[in-house]
Amino acid sequence: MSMLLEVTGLHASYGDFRVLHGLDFTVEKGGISTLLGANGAGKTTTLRALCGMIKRTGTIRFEGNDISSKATEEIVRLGVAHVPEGRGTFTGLTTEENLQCGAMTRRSRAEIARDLEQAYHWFPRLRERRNQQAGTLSGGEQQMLAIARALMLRPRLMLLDEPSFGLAPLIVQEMFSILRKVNQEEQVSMLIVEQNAGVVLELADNAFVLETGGIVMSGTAAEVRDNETIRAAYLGY
Amino acid sequence: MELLAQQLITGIATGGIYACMALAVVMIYQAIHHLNFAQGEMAMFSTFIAWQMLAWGVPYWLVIPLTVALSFVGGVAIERLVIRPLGDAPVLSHIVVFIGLFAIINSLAGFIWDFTIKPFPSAFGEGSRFGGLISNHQLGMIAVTMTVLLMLFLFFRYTRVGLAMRAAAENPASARLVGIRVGWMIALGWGMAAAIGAIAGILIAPIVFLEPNMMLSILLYGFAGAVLGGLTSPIGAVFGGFMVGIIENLAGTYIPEIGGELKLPIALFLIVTVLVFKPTGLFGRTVVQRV
Amino acid sequence: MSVNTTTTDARQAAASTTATGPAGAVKAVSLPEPAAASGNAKIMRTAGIALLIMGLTAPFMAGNFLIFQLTMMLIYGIAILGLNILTGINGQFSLGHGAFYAVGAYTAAIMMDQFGVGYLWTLPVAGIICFIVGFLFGLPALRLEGIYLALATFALAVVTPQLFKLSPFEHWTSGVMGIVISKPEAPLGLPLNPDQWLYFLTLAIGLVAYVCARNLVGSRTGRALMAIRDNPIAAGSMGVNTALFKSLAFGVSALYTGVAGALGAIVVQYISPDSFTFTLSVALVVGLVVGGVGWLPGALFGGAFIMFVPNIAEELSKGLSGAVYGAIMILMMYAIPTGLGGLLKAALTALSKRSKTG
Amino acid sequence: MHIRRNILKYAAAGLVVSSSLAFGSIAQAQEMPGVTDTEIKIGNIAPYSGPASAYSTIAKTISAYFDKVNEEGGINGRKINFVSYDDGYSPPKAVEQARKLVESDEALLIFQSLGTPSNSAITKYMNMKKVPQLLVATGATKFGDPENSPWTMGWQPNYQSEGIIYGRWIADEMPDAKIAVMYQNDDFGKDLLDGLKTGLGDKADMIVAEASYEVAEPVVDSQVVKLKASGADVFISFSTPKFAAQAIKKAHEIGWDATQIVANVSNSVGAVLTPAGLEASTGLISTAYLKDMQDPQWADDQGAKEWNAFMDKYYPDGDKLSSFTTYGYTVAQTMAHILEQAGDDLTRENVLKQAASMKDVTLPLFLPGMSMNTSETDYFPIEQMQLMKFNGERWENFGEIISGEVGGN
Amino acid sequence: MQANTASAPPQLAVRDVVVRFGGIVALDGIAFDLHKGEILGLIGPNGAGKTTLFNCLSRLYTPASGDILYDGNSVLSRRPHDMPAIGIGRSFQNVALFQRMTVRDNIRVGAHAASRSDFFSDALHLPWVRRQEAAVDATVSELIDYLGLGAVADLPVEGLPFGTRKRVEIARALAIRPGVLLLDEPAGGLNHDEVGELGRLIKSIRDDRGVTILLVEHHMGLVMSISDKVVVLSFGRKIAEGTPAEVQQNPDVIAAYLGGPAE
Repeated sequence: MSMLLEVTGLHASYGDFRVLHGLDFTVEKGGISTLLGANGAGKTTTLRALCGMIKRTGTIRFEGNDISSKATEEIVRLGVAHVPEGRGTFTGLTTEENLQCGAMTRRSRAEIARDLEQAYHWFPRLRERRNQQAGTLSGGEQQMLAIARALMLRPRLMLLDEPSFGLAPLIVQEMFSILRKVNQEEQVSMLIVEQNAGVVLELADNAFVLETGGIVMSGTAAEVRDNETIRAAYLGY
Repeated sequence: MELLAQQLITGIATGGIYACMALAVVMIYQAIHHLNFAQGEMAMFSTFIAWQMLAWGVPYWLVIPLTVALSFVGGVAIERLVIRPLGDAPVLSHIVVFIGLFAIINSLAGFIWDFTIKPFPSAFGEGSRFGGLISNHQLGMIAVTMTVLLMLFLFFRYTRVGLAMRAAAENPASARLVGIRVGWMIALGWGMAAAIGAIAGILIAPIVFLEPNMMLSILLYGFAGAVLGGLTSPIGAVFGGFMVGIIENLAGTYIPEIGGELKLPIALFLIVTVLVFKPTGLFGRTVVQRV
Repeated sequence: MSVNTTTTDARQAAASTTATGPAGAVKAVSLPEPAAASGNAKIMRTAGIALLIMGLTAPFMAGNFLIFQLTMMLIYGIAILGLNILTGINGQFSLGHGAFYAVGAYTAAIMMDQFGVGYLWTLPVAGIICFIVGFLFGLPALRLEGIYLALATFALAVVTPQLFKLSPFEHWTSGVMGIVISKPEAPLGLPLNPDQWLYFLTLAIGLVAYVCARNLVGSRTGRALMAIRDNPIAAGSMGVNTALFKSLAFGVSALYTGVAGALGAIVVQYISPDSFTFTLSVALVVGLVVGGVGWLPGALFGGAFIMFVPNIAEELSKGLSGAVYGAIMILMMYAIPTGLGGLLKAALTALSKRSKTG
Repeated sequence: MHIRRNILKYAAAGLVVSSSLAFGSIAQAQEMPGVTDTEIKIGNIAPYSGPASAYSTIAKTISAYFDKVNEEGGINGRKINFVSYDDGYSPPKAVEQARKLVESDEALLIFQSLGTPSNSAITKYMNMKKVPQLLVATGATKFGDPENSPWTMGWQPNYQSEGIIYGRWIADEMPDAKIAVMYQNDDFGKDLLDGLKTGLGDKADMIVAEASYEVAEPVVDSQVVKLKASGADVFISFSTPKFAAQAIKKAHEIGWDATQIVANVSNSVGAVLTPAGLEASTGLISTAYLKDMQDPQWADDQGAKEWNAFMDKYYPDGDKLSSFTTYGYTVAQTMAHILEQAGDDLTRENVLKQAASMKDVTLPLFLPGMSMNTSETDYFPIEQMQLMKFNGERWENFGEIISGEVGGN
Repeated sequence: MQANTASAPPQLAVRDVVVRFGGIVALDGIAFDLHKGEILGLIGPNGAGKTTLFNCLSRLYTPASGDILYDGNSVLSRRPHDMPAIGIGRSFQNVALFQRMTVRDNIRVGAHAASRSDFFSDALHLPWVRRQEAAVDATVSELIDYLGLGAVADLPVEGLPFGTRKRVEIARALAIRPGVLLLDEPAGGLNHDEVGELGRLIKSIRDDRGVTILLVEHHMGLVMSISDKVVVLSFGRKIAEGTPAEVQQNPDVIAAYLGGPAE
């Protein structure tokens, strides 16, 4: 399989505080990878570094283009959608305006209108709330909105930061099944950071385990799931 | 009551000035969520540029678009050269920079063009209506303000760039994540604010006369109008501007003894009172957030 | 470590009330080692003592004009200290502190002019009156936040000079003509000229004001104020009566500024509505930011900035003094966006890091 | 020249003292402070920044005039070092600058400090220090009070006497008039209004309406409309140029055909009447003591020619439309005259004495027939004015040269 | 356990609470009891009204009808900042710490309600203030040790890892010396290991410090392992109440919340 994203020697720091020490990993085209690890291991930082939200060094190739020195908005324009922690909703805009923002980089109005319908198809709750201020949505609805907004970009790679945070189990199941469908039907690759290792390993093809800024294990999801030592030491279940 | 009618009309005419400025204030607020204290000075400087071109003999109808365009470029330039280097410095540091800009522009204008008041020709000619209570120019000014308001409304509501600007102002980080070039949106906001400021200046100068300090108090009234109407609402800002003009004139006329001396305080007091009951202004939208 | 050098960022404050994501705003912060903190405190203390010695000896070496300027610098410093309690510690903006300064000044002047009260007695009275005025203003201000509060206070700054002109009060205020005050002599036969005496008086009051402010910030009250600044809803849930504390912060802040105003009236020997236009309020904000929002000693440097830098600007160019002053302000913000306080904190952190490795 | 040195001073002061010994208390035993064999140091305080910065034109003109004096050899062989500081129209700053001029620069005197508030703030200090505060730039009556402030002297006709002149004229010429007054809510407007009432004497009830405005207001339309509604047929505006122009224009627009009076400070053809509209200005009444350089009747006047030559050579950036330039030019000539009179005895006492003993001094831009007179009990150099009427093109003087008679109190 | 809860009067009683936002009914007659020493898990889908109920308990919202009793007394007349004094402490869903204050100072603020002072005494640092500060510091130090925050005690909260900040928030809530502690999704953002640790901590808070706990949580592993009783909300109504085992079997709960058994 060809690689959509190739990362070599990724370093990143907050001020003087170094968080990532040379990560190497890849995401396959059409695949779902997950980044696991304890709190503070640097998972969120990795995602932020990938899309240029913090200073980083190293090589990041997306579809062959070096994006390691590009600004966030330019990386996004290449087809990388990041669903950040805390969802990053435009709380003062309506649900529909939020979705429109997601399609900001695209031209064709007809396609956008079609994708809007598609988004409402995936997440019917959002249609009910289309003219409501996004800030008034519940946590689960906001998470759906964030994912739907990311899909409006027609991304080839989605970075998802703890999509299950604060969501009820039923919703988590629902959302993960939508993610799987999206992955299969729309050929969107995904890199998911998740605390809920049990659930995400069901979904993912590959997994990387991060510890204090470095990758300690990588392999297929099944390998990671079945590796007792890793389970005990890093995933704790 | 004839006097009442007269003062109402005068209030509307004066309010038109404030509305015009309030609109510019709201524009910049939409773009950067700051109040730019140098806004009035920028408008004043633009007007001087227009005046200078007129003095050089450039035809009036060329001067106006030229000035607006130059101001737009100037606004973008200020953002790029002065504001951008600040990065994500705290709000108060931004305010200090605005104060600094205010001082620079005011001082420069006085240095270049002196402080003597200068007449500025109106696009709408001399003459007046309603027994002189509103000049043709003031009517024209109100019409232009309304037109600009409508255009802004349509721009923010129905264009993608307008939506992008709103998104960028509200949550820059998220805006980047949907591919909006936030830096340019902010620069665009400055440019538009400067251009609208230039229009405001050109409309206001024929009434109050052109001089470096002409915007000092108008900006305050513009703020007052914008706040009264709601900083998030261009319509509210225009309405607020008119209200401030009317309230001020009626208070000055009908409150005995101290009314005349306290025109401004009374107007400001009313505004603060409104804010206490409706903290986001009359038309402002409360952004509902969950705790 | 009570040296708090953080700055007020309304947007961030707003964000933190509504909570960010799981990792919050993962913001770049360098973490100072706890061990270094005590070393820094030592440096700070040494610097403070050196500054105090200079302050005590200055009037015997400087001419009266410079003493006068230094006195004014201290007075502005006290006013900025008051503003810092409100803005830096409690997180409420005020672009209108010139109004409280004016109330303090008028209180002192009217008491001396109309009632022949001794100047020393006017200071506490000015403080109390300003506390009440500030507290009362703080009540409606509770409903306002960020930019709306800034504008409301700005309106206060614009309106106050007009109120002092008002004809019904003219008997007391002398309207636009202002009040001339006599300069007090040094008491108890101290061998000081009036300028020196007023300098030492101001220095003493400034020191007391500073120590009180420091105590306040390091106490239960101060923590409550900072908690409100950082997260009002959480502060309320911890039992902090946010409304009361915010109003009180306004009152105390106004008290400081009012005492400064009273001192200013006595030192300048003249007040009029034109003495207290909104430019004074703006200057106080500039001083606050340059000194460092939330860093109490910054008030002194802020006072020095607004006292001396306009003069430097004037020396550089008379016609364009405003432009030069504005440019200096902007350059300052580039160089030290978080004020001198922020700079100092960064420097000390770097220093302690080096001493650790070296 | 003093500039660079002072930068260092402030840098030092900012870092708090220590180095202050270097420029601290230099011995004050000098007999003639501010004076050397080659130089006379004159201090000035003007608002180069802030809301009143329009007035800084005066100080700039004065400075240019002293350049001319120096180029022509100075005064009795001494060049004038004109040290002018900015107070931003703020009284506390004025005090600071006055102290700097007196204590640090050791100027001989302070000349043309501008504005009632700033001058009020420093008067007590100047008199305590016995430093002349000469020819202050304000018409407030309190600056001609030799009994209480012997070191402080005004120059221009004070506002109160100007008001009296209008009052008397109205009382005599139009005894049945109903008067409406718009005035600036500060010492200037109020002094004029007081004078008007004094001038009207027992006919003060002719004033049927008053309306004040603040300098901070953008427009005065509301006031004009309100005053018109009073039914008055005389409209007086005691206002500064911008507001006077607005009032003239507005009154014209609303068709108020009252007899209009504007204060002296706002009767410049170039800076007030032209912006307001010459047609609207026709029939205006005002007073003058200086020639208006935009007034065609002075086109061939010798004084005007000299002034034009001066402006072209020494103050080319200056705005010839502004009456502040003629004002500054003439007041600087007055100062030069006083210094010339003092000869080589340039003690503060003698300079003050010379200032207080001017006899029939006339200057080129004075209206014909006017002169300055002072004495130990008369600290108002210019007390004469002439009424005039605008004919749509230029001012026409009419009537006698009138003396206002406001004494020390 | 059922018998135990029935015998004593409840420490916290929620009685038919109704909350409306505009036309929307956010809470529709919610009622349940919380007895001393209990750990009660409150679960339900997002938007079910858990946080709304929480905000009623901490008096940020006022119910349209119904009552909330603490030790038999209504708390509805109290203001939010009175709640700590009554004995109710809380944590926040997304962590609401005082970002620019140190860990120690954050926890000290928790002791606000339990201490007294005024501007005047604080400004002068009067002796009684000093004595009180010493007492507060002792409490705070004990909590810092209890939660293992010693290494970061004097750092600003801003920039600390999320898990640490969660602990700080619990420490701050404990400084209130609450009778009842309301925890709003304490496990959110924690990994499996950390959740286990949290569970032990919560139990220890109940067992060693005698604090009654109301726990809103999505992490079923946590809720089911430590709760004595579970209340399930959905669309503003209580759809189930019982032991964890009972609730897990409840078909309504499975349909509305839990979904099918995890794959």
